[in-house]
Amino acid sequence: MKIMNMVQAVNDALDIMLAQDGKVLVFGEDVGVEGGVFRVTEGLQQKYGEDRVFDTPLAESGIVGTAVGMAVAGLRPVVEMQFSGFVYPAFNQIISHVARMRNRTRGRYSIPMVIRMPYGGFIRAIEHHSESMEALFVHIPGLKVVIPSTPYDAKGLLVAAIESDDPVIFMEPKRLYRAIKQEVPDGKFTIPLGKAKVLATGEHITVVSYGALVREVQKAMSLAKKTGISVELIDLRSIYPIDRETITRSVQKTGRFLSVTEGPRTAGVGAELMSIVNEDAFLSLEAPPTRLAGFDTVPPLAQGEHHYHHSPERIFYEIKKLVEY
Amino acid sequence: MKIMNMVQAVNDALDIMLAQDGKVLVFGEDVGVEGGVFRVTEGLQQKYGEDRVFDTPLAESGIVGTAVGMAVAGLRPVVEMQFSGFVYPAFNQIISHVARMRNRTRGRYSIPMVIRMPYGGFIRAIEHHSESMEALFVHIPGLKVVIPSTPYDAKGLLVAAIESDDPVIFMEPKRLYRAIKQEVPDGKFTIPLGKAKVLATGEHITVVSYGALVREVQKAMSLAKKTGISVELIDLRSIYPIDRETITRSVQKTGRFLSVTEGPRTAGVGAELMSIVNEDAFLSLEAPPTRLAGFDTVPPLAQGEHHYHHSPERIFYEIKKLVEY
Amino acid sequence: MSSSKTKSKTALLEEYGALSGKMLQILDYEGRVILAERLPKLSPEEMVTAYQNMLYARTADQMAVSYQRQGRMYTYPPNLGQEAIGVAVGSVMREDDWLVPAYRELSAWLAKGASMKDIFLYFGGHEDGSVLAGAKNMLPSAVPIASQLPHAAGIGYAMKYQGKKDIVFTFVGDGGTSQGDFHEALNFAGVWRAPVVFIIQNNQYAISHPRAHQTAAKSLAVKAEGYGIPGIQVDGNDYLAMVAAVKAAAEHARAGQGPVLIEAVTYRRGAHTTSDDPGRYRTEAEEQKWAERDPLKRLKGYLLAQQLWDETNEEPLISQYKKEIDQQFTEMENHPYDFKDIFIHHYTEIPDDLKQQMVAYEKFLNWKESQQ
Amino acid sequence: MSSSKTKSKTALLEEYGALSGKMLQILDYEGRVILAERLPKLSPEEMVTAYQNMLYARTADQMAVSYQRQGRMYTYPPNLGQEAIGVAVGSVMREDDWLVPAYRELSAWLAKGASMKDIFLYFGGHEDGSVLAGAKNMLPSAVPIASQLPHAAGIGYAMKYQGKKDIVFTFVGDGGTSQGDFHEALNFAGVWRAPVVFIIQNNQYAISHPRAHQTAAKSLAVKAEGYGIPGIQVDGNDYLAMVAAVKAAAEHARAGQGPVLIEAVTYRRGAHTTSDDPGRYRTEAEEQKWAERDPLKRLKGYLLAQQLWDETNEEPLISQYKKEIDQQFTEMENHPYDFKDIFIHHYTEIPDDLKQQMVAYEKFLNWKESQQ
Ligand SMILES: Cc1ncc(C[n+]2csc(CCOP(=O)(O)OP(=O)(O)O)c2C)c(N)n1
Ligand SMILES: Cc1ncc(C[n+]2csc(CCOP(=O)(O)OP(=O)(O)O)c2C)c(N)n1
Ligand SMILES: [Mg+2]
Ligand SMILES: [Mg+2]
Repeated sequence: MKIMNMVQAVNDALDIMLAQDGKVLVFGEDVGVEGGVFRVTEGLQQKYGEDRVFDTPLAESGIVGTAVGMAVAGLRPVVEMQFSGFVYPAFNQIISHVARMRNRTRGRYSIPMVIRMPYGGFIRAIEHHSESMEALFVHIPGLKVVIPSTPYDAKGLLVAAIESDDPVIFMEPKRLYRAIKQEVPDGKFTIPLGKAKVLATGEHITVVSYGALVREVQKAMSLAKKTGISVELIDLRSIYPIDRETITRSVQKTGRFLSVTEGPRTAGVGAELMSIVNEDAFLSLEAPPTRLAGFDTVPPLAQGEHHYHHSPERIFYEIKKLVEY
Repeated sequence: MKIMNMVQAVNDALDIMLAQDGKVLVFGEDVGVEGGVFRVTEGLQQKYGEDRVFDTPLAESGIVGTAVGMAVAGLRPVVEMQFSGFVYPAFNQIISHVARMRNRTRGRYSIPMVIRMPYGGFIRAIEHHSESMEALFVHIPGLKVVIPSTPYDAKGLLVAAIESDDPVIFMEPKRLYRAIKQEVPDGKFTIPLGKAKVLATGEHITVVSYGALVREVQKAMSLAKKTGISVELIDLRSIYPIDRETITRSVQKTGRFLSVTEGPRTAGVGAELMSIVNEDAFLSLEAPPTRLAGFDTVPPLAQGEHHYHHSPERIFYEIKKLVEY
Repeated sequence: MSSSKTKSKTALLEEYGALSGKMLQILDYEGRVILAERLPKLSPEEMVTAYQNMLYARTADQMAVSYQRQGRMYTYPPNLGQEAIGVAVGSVMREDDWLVPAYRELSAWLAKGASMKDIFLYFGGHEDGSVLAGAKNMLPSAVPIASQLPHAAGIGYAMKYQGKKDIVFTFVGDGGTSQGDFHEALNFAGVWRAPVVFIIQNNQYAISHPRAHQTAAKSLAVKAEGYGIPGIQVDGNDYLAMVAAVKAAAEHARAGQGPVLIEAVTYRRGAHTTSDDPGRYRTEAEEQKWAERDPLKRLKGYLLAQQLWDETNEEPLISQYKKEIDQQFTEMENHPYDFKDIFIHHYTEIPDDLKQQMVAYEKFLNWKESQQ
Repeated sequence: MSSSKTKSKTALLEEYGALSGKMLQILDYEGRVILAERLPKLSPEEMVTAYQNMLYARTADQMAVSYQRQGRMYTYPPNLGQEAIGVAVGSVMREDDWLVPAYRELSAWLAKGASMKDIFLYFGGHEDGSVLAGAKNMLPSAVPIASQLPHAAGIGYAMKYQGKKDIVFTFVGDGGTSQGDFHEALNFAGVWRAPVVFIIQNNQYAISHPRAHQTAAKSLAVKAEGYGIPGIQVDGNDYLAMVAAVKAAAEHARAGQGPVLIEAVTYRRGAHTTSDDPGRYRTEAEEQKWAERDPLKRLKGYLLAQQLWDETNEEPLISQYKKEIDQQFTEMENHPYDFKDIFIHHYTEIPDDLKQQMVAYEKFLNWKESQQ
């Protein structure tokens, strides 16, 4: 076991999969010599060569589109979008091909591709570097969407994503890249896609979150504990498919539900989670299922981002309101 | 007053706005000589000249991106995406510029642009011609999203969209293009953006829908009536901003809620509507707010589309289940 | 002709390079040889087969249009007048080579092993039409314009990476050259020296939009300069010129020298699709002009002059084709459809939530049946 | 030099056309004139002003980097070594012309009327930095690579449509030439003959990715061929060559002859941004080579030889600039921030739902305060 941050954990997962399977390729912008702008792919080009780990011309549609071709030809591309805010030029390839190839060819061609991208805010970045738009991908049939909240999860989930024959959008909370260190097992292990994890059992309210906000919810839980509120915390891990069962079971027990997510509120993941709770646990509800989501705004630049990002206090405030409902 | 179908009504709105305001331009693929593949822009190039109504090279990002420039320079571009399934190459321009320019320049540059596109299925079309992905736009801060359900609404809403200083995604249910005829007033009139319309008052359940499905809900209401169920039907008209007040008031009265929408279910507009109902009318609910949405699949080709599209029977079935809950 | 008199294929790409301002033409509009030194080495059988393939494609194409008119099939994009291009590619393409089509290359699909049944299934509204089980290394139609080109570049990379000698043939229209994906695909392929032959079918129109307004570039072939790869403009209605160019390009690609861009100058003699009315945007005189340059007419002219073809063969052959094709159409009409197919192919394993949607829908179907 | 000896500007675009294989250079690395016939007609004052503008830009740039290092400002993309390009554009650009920047044209922004305070605001995390109230007809930075180019084409169309004589200057990096939006923008502009001068700052790198791997094209200027527009490669570290090229391009555009593509060959002497470490991907020897080609050094060499500049002016001037710039930085640091600004600028009128979000957030802030 090594102590790793999320950058190292992702690197380790890529390393293991590159070593294990000659079909795995890693490419994107600055992932080679540079080792990625966040150093996530550091050392991999030296180790696996320029035909397996390489930089492309600066064009996201080209990156994803050529990866579709490689996948069809039997390879397993793991591509990087330098920031999730720059995935949009590739949107047509993702929605029209990555997500559809398997269905339209009735399984003849699957697309075992992973599209990795750092996402989310609170790193005092420039425009387009702080977005959390996972809901766009969650809404597209044919994709899986995965977001880890710890180095351990990042490694296990990424290995599973690379092994998946379905395309996976793998979003890495860049705010956590170097913020948490943790023991991560050596060698290969996987965490199943589509399963949530109950991080804390509790009685009064179910909180569902993922990515960088999990930590903030945990801090809010300390505040809640002081007022006698016991929170059940679920880390979604996979945003599609969503593990309805784990959520439902919990809400049936607690009767209260709060989702804590970063992206814009309207038609966001929080809305989906509220809907699931309604569908599967309506009769258990003692308060309206509630979402704490990002504002329906562009994330503000550095000076304003502390307003946009949910502080432990804000999360606690919502928990309290719900428990007191 | 003339009897018009939706194609004619949209054409009339464009005609009026082109006549009234020299800043209005209409362009896209095949909108000139051809008059649009659905003939929506028929005759406009002859009437207003090739510098105001024109065809571009085949490139959606180019169309939307150049329209951003024109808008910044004081014009009011009304661009057409030939089908909503082909808007994705323009996604980066839409999310990164169209939706943001006003906020990032704190109002210095607004983007008074309309992006029209036929959307939705049940016309036995080829791949990529049947999608209903409005939720993607609804989730993007900075856009308005409008969908008419009648020729009258199409005209009034489109005029309002063109007059709006905010960018509007204007999605036209192509299944209705020639399916309904209606009296439409001559000359200019507007229907306010952001307001829903109560199409029928009822007691037992609130149904919210928009676009081509409104008609199907109306058919379902006849079935419901036979069994003594009285439905309150709301046509959303604007999918963003959503008229929460009208929805809430209705659900507070009926205690039951069903949304009927065409696009994929997960994180779709139905989820947003359910969330709104939870937030604003939780204590009035006598049954779980419910969504009848499209499957989380690519819309099937012609042979299967009757399974994907909600029939009046399917809508009635959901209404009945809810009323009997 | 003696082979010593024919010039080398690679030299062809130079002599007719994108900046030369020349269009490669071997047959005139009547099928007379006007450039003997560039005549591809083809056996009489190969010539005849090529003509028959063009004839088959044309027959199938016309039948597809008429099935659509009868309401037995949905929208279809005719290939009429562009048959030489696909057949030429088909004659050079090997079994293990890849074909990455747009949607207007009937003749090339057939060469790759797609059946008319597959094609009818697709345009008849069956997803099964994209399986193309008989066509090795072929992708289904790509409807979003130019989006297939990056796939071709990626497959090209994969061939190189896997140490294979197979190459990729991919198609795009004149309109498609304006899309960002065209640019990105050619640029990636250029940087990677990927073995891809990009074929632009410049049929003069993107629906109603004429080539002249699509780009201010002098030719579409010249766009190759921007990617540092060879480009060549060819008379796409001249089967022999097309074969010469495709052979040269394939040789270049297979030899590891990277991609080639071919602009095949042709004309869409039919409508854009069966929903389109070309009368709105082009003249009969123009259509007539291009009818005179028809690729079948020209190759037949050549074959007749070489006494390789007997006109009286043609009718019976067409009848035979029609029977075969109609048979395949009937198979399509009897093809089963299972609503569960809507749900089960998106993922290797159906997600619970989606399964619940399927189950709920089936429940509704049962309820509906119970109501009758 | 007498004006009769200088050749016509439009002819320049031909002589140094994209296919000529030539790069326009007027000064050598020491600032000696090597192409007198192409010397732009500039008064001594203009020359001196240009040098001072370059000096100002460089001073400001270096201060920005150092504020960032002190933790007083966020990530910043240095302009070091590329100052001649923006200053040359600035000298040709008129007040009503449009500037559509990428994010690395400090010197051009200043010329358009942006203040260092604006720029510090932007890189200091204030949206207010994109208002640029003093800069007429200038768009804010565009971060998504190449996405600004279609805007420039659209503004160009608008100028033509409105019957204005104003033209558009727009910037992109070498990396940006690979994006689909580059292709689409140049193609639209070409078809429309829109008055746009597209300037590629080929600074040899897209972050770590060298120009040679960005495209297999011989030059970036050659890409103009694909759009049927003039392209020209210029030594971007040679202020006089840049002025000559930009003048010729502007004249071409203003005369209604359509867009021009200029490849300005330069070098990013600093890091990509303050978060970047160029040591990972390039050698000191290479950096040294380019330091010797520095644009300030070269123009100064010329000015000194012409006795237009007195070296002893420089220190006091820089001190004065520093004071001014620091003053603007302090203004930035004192700039207010109101959280309501997050909500109220997205739409002309704030939607109810969004207003509720603002209200709810304010309620929370009040509650939080009440807890203390
Ligand atoms: C991205 C995208 N935009 C628009 C369309 C609609 N459309 C279908 S075919 C076509 C014209 C294509 O012209 P061209 O590339 O010349 O090919 P051709 O049809 O002439 O073979 C258009 C605009 C589409 N399919 N995809
Ligand atoms: C669409 C998009 N993809 C990726 C990025 C991340 N990124 C920022 S700058 C840059 C390199 C740009 O290189 P170049 O165009 O040469 O401009 P330079 O920075 O050298 O001035 C990259 C990849 C981005 N901003 N936008
Ligand atoms: Mg065409
Ligand atoms: Mg660069």
